[in-house]
Amino acid sequence: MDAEALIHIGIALLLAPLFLGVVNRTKAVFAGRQGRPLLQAYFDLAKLLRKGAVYSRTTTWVFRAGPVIGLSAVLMSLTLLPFGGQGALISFKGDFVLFAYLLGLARFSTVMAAMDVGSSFEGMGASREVTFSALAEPVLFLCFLALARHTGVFSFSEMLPAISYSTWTHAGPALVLVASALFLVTLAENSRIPIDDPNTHLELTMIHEVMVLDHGGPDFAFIQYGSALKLWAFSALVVGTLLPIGGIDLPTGVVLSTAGTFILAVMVGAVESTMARLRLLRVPQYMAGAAAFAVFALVIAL
Amino acid sequence: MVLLGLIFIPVVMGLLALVLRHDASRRLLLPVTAVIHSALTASAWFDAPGPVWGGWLLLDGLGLLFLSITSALFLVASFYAVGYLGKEDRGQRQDFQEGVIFSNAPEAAFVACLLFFLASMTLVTLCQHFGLLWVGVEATTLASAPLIYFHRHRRSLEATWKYLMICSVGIALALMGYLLLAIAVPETPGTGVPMVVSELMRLGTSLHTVWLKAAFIFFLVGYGTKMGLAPLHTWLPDAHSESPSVVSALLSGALLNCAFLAILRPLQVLSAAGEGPFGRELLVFFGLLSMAVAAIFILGQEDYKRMLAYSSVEHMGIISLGVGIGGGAAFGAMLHAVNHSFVKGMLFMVTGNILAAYKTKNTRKVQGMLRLIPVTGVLWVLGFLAITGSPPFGPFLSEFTVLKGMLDTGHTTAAVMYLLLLAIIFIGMTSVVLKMSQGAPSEAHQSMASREIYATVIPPALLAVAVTVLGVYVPLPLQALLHNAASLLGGS
Amino acid sequence: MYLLVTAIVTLGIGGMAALLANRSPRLSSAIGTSGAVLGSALGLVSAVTCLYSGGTAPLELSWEVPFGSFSLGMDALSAFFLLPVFGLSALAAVYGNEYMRAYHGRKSLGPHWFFFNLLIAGMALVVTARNGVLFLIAWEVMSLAPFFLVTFDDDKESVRSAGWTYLVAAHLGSLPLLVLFIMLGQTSGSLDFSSFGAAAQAAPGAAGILFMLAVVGFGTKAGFLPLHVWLPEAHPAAPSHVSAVMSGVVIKMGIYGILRTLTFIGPPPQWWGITLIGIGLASGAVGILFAIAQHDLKRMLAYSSVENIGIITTGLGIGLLGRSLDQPVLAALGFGGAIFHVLNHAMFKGLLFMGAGSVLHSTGTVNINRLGGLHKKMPKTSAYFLIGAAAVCGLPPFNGFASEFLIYLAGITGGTTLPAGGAVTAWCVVVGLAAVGGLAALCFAQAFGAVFLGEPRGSLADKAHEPGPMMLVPMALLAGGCALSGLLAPMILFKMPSALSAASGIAKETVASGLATAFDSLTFIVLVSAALITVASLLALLRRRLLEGRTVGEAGTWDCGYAAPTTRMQYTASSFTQPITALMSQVLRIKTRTTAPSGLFPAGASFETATPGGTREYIYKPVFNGVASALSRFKWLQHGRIHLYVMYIAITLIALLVWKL
Amino acid sequence: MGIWVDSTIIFIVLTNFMLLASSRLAALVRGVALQGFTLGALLLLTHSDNLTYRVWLLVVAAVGIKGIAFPMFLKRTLNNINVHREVEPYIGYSLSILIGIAGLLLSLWIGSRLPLPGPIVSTLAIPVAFSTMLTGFFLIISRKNALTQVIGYLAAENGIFVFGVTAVHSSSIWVELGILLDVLVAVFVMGIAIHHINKEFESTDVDRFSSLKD
Repeated sequence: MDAEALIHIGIALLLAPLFLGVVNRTKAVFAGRQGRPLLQAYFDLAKLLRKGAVYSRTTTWVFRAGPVIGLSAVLMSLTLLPFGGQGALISFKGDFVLFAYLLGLARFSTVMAAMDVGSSFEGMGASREVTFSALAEPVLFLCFLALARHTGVFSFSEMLPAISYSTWTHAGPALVLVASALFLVTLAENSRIPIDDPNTHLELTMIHEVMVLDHGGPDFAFIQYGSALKLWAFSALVVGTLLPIGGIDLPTGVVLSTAGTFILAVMVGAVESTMARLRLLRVPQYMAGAAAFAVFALVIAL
Repeated sequence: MVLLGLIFIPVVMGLLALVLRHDASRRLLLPVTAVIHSALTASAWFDAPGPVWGGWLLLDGLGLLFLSITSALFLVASFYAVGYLGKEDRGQRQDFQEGVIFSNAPEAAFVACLLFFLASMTLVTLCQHFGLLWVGVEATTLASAPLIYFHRHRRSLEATWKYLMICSVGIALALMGYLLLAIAVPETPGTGVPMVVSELMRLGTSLHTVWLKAAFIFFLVGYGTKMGLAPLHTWLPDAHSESPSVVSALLSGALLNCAFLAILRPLQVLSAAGEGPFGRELLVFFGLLSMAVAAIFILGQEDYKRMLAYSSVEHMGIISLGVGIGGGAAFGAMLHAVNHSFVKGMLFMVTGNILAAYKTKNTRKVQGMLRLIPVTGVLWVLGFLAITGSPPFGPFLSEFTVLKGMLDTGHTTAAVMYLLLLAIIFIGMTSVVLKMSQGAPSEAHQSMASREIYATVIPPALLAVAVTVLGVYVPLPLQALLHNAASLLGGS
Repeated sequence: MYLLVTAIVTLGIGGMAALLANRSPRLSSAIGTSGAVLGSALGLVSAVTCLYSGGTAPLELSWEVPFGSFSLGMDALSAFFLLPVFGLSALAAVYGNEYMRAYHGRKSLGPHWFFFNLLIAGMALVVTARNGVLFLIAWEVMSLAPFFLVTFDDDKESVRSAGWTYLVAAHLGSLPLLVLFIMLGQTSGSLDFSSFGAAAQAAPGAAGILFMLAVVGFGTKAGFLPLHVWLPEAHPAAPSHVSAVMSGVVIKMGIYGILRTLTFIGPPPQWWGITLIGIGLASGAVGILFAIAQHDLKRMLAYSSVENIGIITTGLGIGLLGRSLDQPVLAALGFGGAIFHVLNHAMFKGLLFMGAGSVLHSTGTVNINRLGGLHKKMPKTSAYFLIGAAAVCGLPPFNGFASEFLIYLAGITGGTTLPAGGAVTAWCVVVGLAAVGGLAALCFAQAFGAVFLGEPRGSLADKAHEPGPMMLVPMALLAGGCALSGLLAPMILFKMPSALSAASGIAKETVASGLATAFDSLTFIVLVSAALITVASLLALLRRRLLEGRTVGEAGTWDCGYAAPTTRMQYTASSFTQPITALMSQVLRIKTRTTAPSGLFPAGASFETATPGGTREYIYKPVFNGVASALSRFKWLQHGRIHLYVMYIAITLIALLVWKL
Repeated sequence: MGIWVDSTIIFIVLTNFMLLASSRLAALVRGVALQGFTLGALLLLTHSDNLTYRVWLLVVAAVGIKGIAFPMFLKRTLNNINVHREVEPYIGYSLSILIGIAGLLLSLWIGSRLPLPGPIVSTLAIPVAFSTMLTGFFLIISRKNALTQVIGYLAAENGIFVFGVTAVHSSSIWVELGILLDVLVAVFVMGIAIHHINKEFESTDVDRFSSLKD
């Protein structure tokens, strides 16, 4: 583990909410609105952290533990994530399995918290959340496999930095496929359009938002911050796959990657403003499409 | 002398039974005779008794094995019978199946016939002379027919008539076989060759093959009828289901073995003449056929005594299959003869108790034995597990050995069919037995059930213990005897 | 070794004594329990010493049974399997002592404890037997004992039929094993394991046949698809501590059997590994899908056992693949993951079944849709169950993750380094595990959520209460075990090479070097887990500090302005799983029964679903009925007409004469 | 000499057809009696070269049991159970005769397959023996009355006896006697059974025996 890795974690902790801001601003631009301030997410967090809390009589410690465990799991997942062509804080063979399962733990705890309030709305949200992520999980692993197969190593910190011009020259198409598959997974896992709509407040159509209806105050702050970090982590993955900056020096790498990440944020915004939300029944097909990309990328590697 | 004693003591006792007037003392004759008989048999284990009547009677390995089985089973059965006769109410009473009024045959005749039955079976196990053997087997039929007709109602009469007619016909064929065998003996100047196993085996290949084969076919069909090989088994389920349980136990456990012994004798000669494979092939064929037919009728059987009868057909099939395969399988078959006799004897005695408690032979009407008559229930389940060849009971070892013999000699198809049929029969029996033993008994039965008495529970329990022991420990002397018997059949 | 024999004898004596003390349920329970615990303790000691000293002297006694010899042996593999056998059984015995109190006076408990101890002894013998006949007898004892345990409550028709299914499956499953051992002994003539080596070379196809025999025979016990039919029937029917033992260790005996057979039949061709992987993934996927669709908590757990057996088998499969492609790393990881998962599954599945048992014990039902809100009534049980659920979903930091990680690593290694054929298989392993993992999370989220969280869905939960210490302590220990063996995974892995080399036939050093990478990874994982716990506690502290002195209110659950919410409006488990079950309806074939509301003032409406399981419905029933009807066509043979009977004789005679002369 | 043997043997065949053809039980009984006497004659003829006491003993026993004892016993039973004809057998009388002929042919074939070693009394001996046996079985198979079945059994027995007399030389007198005795007892027991059957079923029609089946 090397000290540079801490820089990336710092960047993530700082800029993750800004990512949301950029997304929203992009959507506003598309919609011809002025839109809320870029730093809105920060304001929200600050406000929430200052609030008290109201708990449902139904709930137990499970409800209270949910956000805490969720956030800490996401934080841990950050320590495994390479950035800017540098290794991650912690790296070992097969670390991306742990990465996926940490996010799984985060999801599990949130879902448990949702089930704890005994409301049909949140139950519904939880149900959809786990179902769709269960569908997304295999695709995610397919992407990881493809990366591993192409780079011949199997830990994040060796895989992503190993992607250089030469990699692109011989496996360019595959990388594009993997990146797009990862992008689709990113949208799905982070409850973005076309899977979920973070803005609407029609509970019946929502997934993530409805799941956390009953949280308030610091708990809700934790959840929001956690999901922001998660989104950041995923986009960092996509960017890491696309940017051939293996072995480049630290500052340039970091700058390039950060820039890339925000470009991705713009793309997300663009998608959200141009596409409509899929009907829930269509989601499996969406995942199948993503899987197809990843499998194709894998097969190329043979 | 021992041999004559073995035969004639039961006869004398039987005659005595006919003259005795007092019931209790007459019943007492059974255990007394049984004890003497088994004591003599036991003595034969330690010093082999010499031949009698110029070698017509001689106790070789096979004989000793089957004699021991018969004697042991009769010993247990005799005690059971005392309890059974004690429980039987005499005089007119209603038959639960057809509702007709019926009464028992005179007890004197019953006891006497039991003893004659023992004598005749003993004769079969002892004889080396084919003619005498035939006489012995026919005698068993005649002695046992009245036993089946103990309960004097139509069904038992029907069963008796079928038994009598079918077995007589079969045994007539066996007589034909005897004559054919006599022809197979080459003409020798001076006195003819005595029709004794050892003598004929000495002649070996000089016997006329065609006649020998013909003779064997007649023996097989003739004694096979008695032994219950399909499709000659037809009398068996009727006789077993209608006769008193103690008689069924003896028929299944002892008589069938004796009949098989009567087939094994000619097989010995056949093997000595170098025609062994001919006979073995037939035995394998009939063995599998019997198992198959048994499977047909065990599946969805509604009368538990008939189910056991068919299971006897199955196991006779297994035994002849084993002998037919030869080698280690022959050893397995001999062991299986022992195991089957004990288990089946026990099971039939148990059915007697079930019948007494539930007053029906219909499996659908029996439920919750483990609650109503616990000891009997446990014995029933245990016996079922044993008879279907589950460890740790004797039959598992023997069936396993037979299977091993088959696979080792490359009879793969036979082995597959064997396993398949065993599986089917297991499924068939489980569904029946579990339904009977588990659950809660109906109020009607709870009210009318009498509590179990020792005399009818201890004997089967003893057999159960024996079977369990045989499942985890086959004493060396027994193994030696089995090997000896198997070697007489050209096995190992 | 003599220690083990003593243990087995102790178990036997305990069982017998319990049977004799049948008159007094209290006494017989006490005797039975103490016998089981004592015996298991002795056995554990012997196993552990064997693991540390690396093998003990085998025991060779002559035994007067054809082809039999009373030879016992304990290598690392046996010892490793003995750990869960004795460990879980002892805890289950303690648990059962209190669990069975409900039956005091109503039913005699002597037989129950007799068979319980018999079961443990049988398993111990199976694992240590070194002779075919001894193994088979032990195997069958181990298969028969559960039947009597399962049918303990035989007043219920469902229990009886479950018992029947179990017995038939167990017996049919043992038939291939007879053939297997006979064939193994054919070349050498002896049925001692020591002489089995030559069997595989006997004929070209021999090894393959032996392998398939083992897969079918042992697979029936382990619950491979589609041989698993008995499992979801028997487990719910049995008393919960029995289900715990059956699901935790008995089915693992099938895995042991396959491992042991593999040591006899020489180097594996590639298709063995692929076959096992196929079976494993199929069992995993189908198992978890059916688990999701169940409403009966114990049935659900049973299906989840099928799933976990699938994971274990997948591990074995990729291990075998590694051996056949001689990739020691792959082999080590695959076998390592499988065997480690055997241990872990024993812990968390035992725990979960005990948890379900406590629910059943206090509420009288395990129907997920009728429960809810039990967390407040029985917080400890709920906490333990939650830990078990997290573990079975393979979530860090619990042990489930550690063992699944090894298999993942094997898959990834293979998928990255192997040439085409092997690689694709390895990919399937990884993706399959991922899918199964995701579904498992869904399954246990709904189970725990619906049973323990939210509000009670009816009056059943009113009388719910925390069970007594004898039921709680075993659960607590198991929960601790789940966490501990998750955090101590590297150490456990460190002790495993000897067991693995015994299983895989690869030199111990090679295995150790193969596991080295996994060792590092696990160490890091432990590190992260520790960090996770610390961060979590820090965040918790932060949260408390933030909320200090602020208004923390209590209110009803936010219901989007609906006027009169009732607890029956909660999302039920069935509705929770509806999206996935609807998606997989082709596989599940769910039966639904609906009475739609009708009229202006609808009286009652109801909607029921049941997922009986396809194999039983669509494979076994037709086959059995087919055989039955085919055979019953011949029933006319016994028509009762004597003259025709005589004709049979004549025909047989003439036929034979014509045929043979 | 041989001509006498042959003619006796042929006479036996005729008695077979008589058994097959006749519906009246009395006639059947007479037929068996006739066969019994014929067997005695056959015995004498075959051993005419050396008529030892042994042969005479056998002749007396055979004729006494098969020719006299059985018919009388059967007649008595016949009178107890006042049935006099075989009502509607399964197979009609004319067809029975045809089948009897077929049986004879089959027996001839079997006889041809079994070349008799050593001196042959008559080439017909074995076929006739077989056909007599088959006739007996056929009676059991095709007739309904218990008594007819017993008679069938006797006929089969006679066939075997013919075989023994004509084909077998080396055989022990004791065995022969034992066999005769056994058959005697057998028939006796069957008679008792018939008696009971008549009592229970008010008929000796075994067609009613079909309550025991699956």
